[in-house]
Amino acid sequence: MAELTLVEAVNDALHTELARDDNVLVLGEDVGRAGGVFRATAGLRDRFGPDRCIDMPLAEAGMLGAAVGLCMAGWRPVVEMQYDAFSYPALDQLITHVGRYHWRTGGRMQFPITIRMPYGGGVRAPELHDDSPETYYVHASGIKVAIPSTPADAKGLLAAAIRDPDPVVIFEPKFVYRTARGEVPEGEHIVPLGRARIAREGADVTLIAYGAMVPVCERAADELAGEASCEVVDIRSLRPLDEETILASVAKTGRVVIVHEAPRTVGFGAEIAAIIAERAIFDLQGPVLRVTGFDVPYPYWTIEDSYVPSVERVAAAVRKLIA
Amino acid sequence: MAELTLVEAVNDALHTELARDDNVLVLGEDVGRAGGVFRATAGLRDRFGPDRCIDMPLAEAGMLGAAVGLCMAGWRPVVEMQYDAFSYPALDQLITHVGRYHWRTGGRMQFPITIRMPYGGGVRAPELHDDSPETYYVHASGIKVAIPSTPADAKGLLAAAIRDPDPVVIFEPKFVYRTARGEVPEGEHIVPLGRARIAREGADVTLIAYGAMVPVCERAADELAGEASCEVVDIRSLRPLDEETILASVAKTGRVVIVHEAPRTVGFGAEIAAIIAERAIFDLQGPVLRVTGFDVPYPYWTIEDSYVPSVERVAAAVRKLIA
Amino acid sequence: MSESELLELYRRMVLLRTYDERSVVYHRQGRIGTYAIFWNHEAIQAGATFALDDDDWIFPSYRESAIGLVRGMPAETILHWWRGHPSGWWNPAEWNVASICVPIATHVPHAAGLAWGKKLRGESGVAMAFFGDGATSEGAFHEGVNLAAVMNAPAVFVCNNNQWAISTPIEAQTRAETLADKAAGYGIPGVRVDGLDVLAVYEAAREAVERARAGGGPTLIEAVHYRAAPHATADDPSAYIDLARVDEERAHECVGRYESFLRDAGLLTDELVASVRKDAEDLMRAAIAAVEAEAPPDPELLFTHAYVDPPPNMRNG
Amino acid sequence: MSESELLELYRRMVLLRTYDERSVVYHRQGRIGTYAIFWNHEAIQAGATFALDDDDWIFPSYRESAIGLVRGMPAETILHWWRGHPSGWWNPAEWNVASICVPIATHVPHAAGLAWGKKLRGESGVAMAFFGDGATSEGAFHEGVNLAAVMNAPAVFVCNNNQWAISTPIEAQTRAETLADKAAGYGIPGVRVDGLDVLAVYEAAREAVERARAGGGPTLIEAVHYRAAPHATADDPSAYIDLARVDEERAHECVGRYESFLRDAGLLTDELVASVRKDAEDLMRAAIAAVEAEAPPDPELLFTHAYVDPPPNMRNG
Ligand SMILES: Cc1ncc(C[n+]2csc(CCOP(=O)(O)OP(=O)(O)O)c2C)c(N)n1
Ligand SMILES: Cc1ncc(C[n+]2csc(CCOP(=O)(O)OP(=O)(O)O)c2C)c(N)n1
Ligand SMILES: [Mg+2]
Ligand SMILES: [Mg+2]
Repeated sequence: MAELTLVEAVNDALHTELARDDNVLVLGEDVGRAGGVFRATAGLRDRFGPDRCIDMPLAEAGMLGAAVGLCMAGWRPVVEMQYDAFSYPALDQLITHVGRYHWRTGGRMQFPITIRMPYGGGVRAPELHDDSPETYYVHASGIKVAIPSTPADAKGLLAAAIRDPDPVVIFEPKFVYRTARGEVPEGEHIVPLGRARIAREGADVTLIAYGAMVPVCERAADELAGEASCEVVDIRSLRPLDEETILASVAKTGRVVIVHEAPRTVGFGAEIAAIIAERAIFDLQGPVLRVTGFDVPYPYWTIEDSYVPSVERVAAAVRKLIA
Repeated sequence: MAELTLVEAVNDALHTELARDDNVLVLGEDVGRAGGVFRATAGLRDRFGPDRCIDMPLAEAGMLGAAVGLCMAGWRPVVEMQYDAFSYPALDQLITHVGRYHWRTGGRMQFPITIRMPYGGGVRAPELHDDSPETYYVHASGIKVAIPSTPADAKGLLAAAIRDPDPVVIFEPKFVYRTARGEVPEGEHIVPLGRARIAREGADVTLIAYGAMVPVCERAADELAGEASCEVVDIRSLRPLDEETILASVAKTGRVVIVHEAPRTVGFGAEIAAIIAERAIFDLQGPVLRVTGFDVPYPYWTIEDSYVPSVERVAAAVRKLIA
Repeated sequence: MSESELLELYRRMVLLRTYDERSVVYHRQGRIGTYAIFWNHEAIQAGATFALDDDDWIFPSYRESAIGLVRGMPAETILHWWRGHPSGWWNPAEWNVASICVPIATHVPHAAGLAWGKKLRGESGVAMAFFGDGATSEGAFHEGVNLAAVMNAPAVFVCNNNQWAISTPIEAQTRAETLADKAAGYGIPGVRVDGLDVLAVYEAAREAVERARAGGGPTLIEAVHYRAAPHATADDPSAYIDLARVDEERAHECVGRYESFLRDAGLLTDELVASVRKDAEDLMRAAIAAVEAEAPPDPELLFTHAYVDPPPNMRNG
Repeated sequence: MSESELLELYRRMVLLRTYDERSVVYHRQGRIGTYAIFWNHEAIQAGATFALDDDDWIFPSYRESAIGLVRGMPAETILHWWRGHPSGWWNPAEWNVASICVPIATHVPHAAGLAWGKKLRGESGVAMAFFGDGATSEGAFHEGVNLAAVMNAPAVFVCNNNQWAISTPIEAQTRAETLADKAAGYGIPGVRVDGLDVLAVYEAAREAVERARAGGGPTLIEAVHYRAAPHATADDPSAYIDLARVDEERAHECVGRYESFLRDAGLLTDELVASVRKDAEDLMRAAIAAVEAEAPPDPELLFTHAYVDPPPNMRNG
């Protein structure tokens, strides 16, 4: 075990998986010579050569489209999108091809593409460096999506994604890239897709979150210690989704607050709420609340702290439920 | 009043609005010389000239980006995307610019762009002519979205969109383009965004739908006539959303089935279910059910009828609720 | 080219022509859905692919739906595709023919990636992508060709310039004098050929493939002709096209032209023409019979191939 | 150019240089966020825009964040932008300067649309868009320039070829010999100029603007130089760039070069240099004071300008 930051754990996973499987290659803007703008790909080019860690021309759609062709040639490409909002030019390739090509071949060809990108706000950046685009990705059929909140999960989920036979998108919460620190198993380490994590046990209220909102929920749970015992569920994997862990927690507490940074309308919180409304309605002792980004453009950073769900907003929602 | 098909009503709205406001222009692929592949823009080029109804180069992102610039020059562009899935290349412009530019100017400049496109399945077409992409659009902040199910609404919502100061996306259900017929007011006709329509009154179960799923729900209501009295709510406008009409119906019936063609995960049904789970939980007498497309690629058309929600599937959901 | 090669090329053109003509009839009989007619595009498709080896890859658009025929793909597979039947979905690696690309130009980066990926592996294999004049306006075309050029990938980009994108004429698509001019912007050779002259297309493709194999990178080939049929069965061109011009174009169509050339060269007799046509017709007749005999698909196929390792709630709906 | 014009151009270069240098310091003081340094890009920005009238439009990328200064936009507005303060958001129509475009190349179609839209209205007005060498790989660049060309729109596309896209060198971006070569693919003139020679840039832009005004359509200008500063304050180029080469480039930077020219021409004295610099520094000092005096924004601004006519549930969160 080594103590690593979240972005170091990502780097560790890439080193481990490239060493393990000669078919894995990394491509993206500035991933090679510079080692990535967040240094997530540091050392890969030196270690594995410029043909395994490739600086691509500035063209996100072209890059993801090329990854489709690389799969046809037997590669397992790991594509970095430099920032959340700069992945949007590639949505067309994602929706029309990446998610459908396996199906289109009658299941005869696999497209084990991993797309990873830093996402989310709070880092005092210019506009379009702060988006939480998971809805666009998880709505696309044929795609899997995972979002770690801890360094160990960042390594394990990325490794699982790289080995997965289907296309997987990993969103890495850049707000905690360097502040989330923790023990990370050395060498090969896999966290299977599709299993939620109980980040904290509790009895009265279930807080459901992923990415940088997990520590926010944990802090809210701390703050509420005298008032309510909060269980924090870290979803980790949005597709496949571990509905059973969510439902078991709701069955226990009867009260739910779902937290994410993305805008509320058809954010992933809507899906979780809908699943609860379908499968756990008689367990509920109160409304299913969502604490989310607002349905407005992500703001300039002097007021971003009023946009991103805060400990206060989460705690207020819990207090509403237990009042 | 004239009896028109849905696509004729779209054409009528365009003729009326171009005649009314010299600043409105129509652009798209094959909208001019050919009058649109569904003839939605028929007659516009002859009547208003090739500078008001423009055949664009084959570039959806460029087209929508150009529309942003056209707004800066004082135009109100109406952009046709030829088919649902062919709008995806333009998602980047939509998310990064169309929905944010007004905000970016501190509210000083308006971007009254209308995007319209045929959407949805059931028409026996090759792949990628059948998608229901509303989630991608309604999740994008700064954007409004409306979906008519009747000819009169197709005209009125499109006219409202064209006159709206914000960017609005209109999805036109191509499955009923020529089969939905109805009285359409002649001349200027507006259906304001943000008001749902009670397509049919009922007491026992609320069916919530939009687009081509509204007639499916109506037929399901017919079929269930002896078993349950179904209220059918036609959402019409996804943003702004008429939450009050939904909640009033749920308060009355206590039972809800939400129906859409799009894949289930973070489909718009999730948002409606989440709103109900938050605001109407104590009105509910059963789970909130969704009847939707599956989380798989839209299939080849020989089996598409098993994908698109059918009268049978809707009826089965209702029967589950009233059992 | 040897005599037998010249005749094999002819055989392929006739096969494609026969497929196309029979498909239009089959569509009129209501047995397949909308169909993208490629009548008079046969010289481009047969000529360009004739320069390939079997381990080279073909990336077709809907306009080249039947191009697998030149590799021996069963015609019923392609008929099934247009019929919306799952038997129309094939394994690209079986034929080295990618799936038919319906959205415009988005397969160009796939071809770039495949070619580059083969090169990275040290494997031989050229990727040849087909697309239309309209496709050159799309960002995907630009990004794909640029990427292939930068990676020095063994790719050949064949633009079928039929001068129309549905109803949009080439003048509304580009201001460039030729589409081959676009090659300069990627630092690769651009060649313009007569798209109705199968030997000219073949020659341009042969050079491009040779260059690609020799490590010289991609080539852009513009094959010029004029769309002499509707865009697709659903299209009525009378609203936008000069039908007299179309008739003129049809008069010097490419299969007949090559036929005359072969006859003049003494390579083709009436008997041979008849037998080649008959073979093609027999093949199509058998294919249609096979299609008609195929059982309707099981709706379970909605789910079967969505994922290799499907998420449990995929079936919820 | 008249003497006063030559001096005005100098004044603008110094203003831009001063803005840039003061911003880097201001960033180091922790008063603004990440900042995209444009040191030694002043000749391109001042030179190209000098060819414009006030009713022509400028479409900047982040690299031209301060280009509004040439139109008299207050420096504090731009400082506010980099500070993430809403006072940094301006009305494009007030200055005919579009908002700073953060994503690469996506403003190219905006410029095309504005230029075309002006033309459709019969109004005068040229659109000039700035972007980098990396931007030419994006589909948005391609689609925007093609569209402007087809519409014969009065647009000028200025590519700041500083030979790097963050850490990616131009050879990894394109195989074309020059970026100006891309113009042929759009059927428009392409011009390559020394991006450190402000008069050469101006001359190329003047010709392009004249052509655009005369109905001759768009031009692509490639202004070549070499990035002599980090990509942005957050960037450490030592990992990927040859710092000796950078030092060399810094030695013949563009403001000093123009200064020498003006001195040689007898147009510039030490006093004038000092006064121009002082004016620029005063302006920056005042701007920084204004920024420091500005109240922090009201969080209510989250909602204020999201929509003209906001949906009722926008505030739910
Ligand atoms: C991205 C995308 N946009 C629009 C369409 C609809 N569409 C189908 S074919 C076509 C015209 C294509 O013209 P061209 O590239 O010249 O090829 P051709 O059909 O002439 O062979 C269009 C606009 C599409 N399939 N994909
Ligand atoms: C669509 C998109 N992808 C990636 C980025 C991240 N990014 C910011 S600047 C930059 C390099 C741009 O290089 P170039 O176009 O040469 O302009 P320069 O910065 O050199 O002026 C990149 C990749 C972005 N802003 N937008
Ligand atoms: Mg064409
Ligand atoms: Mg650059």
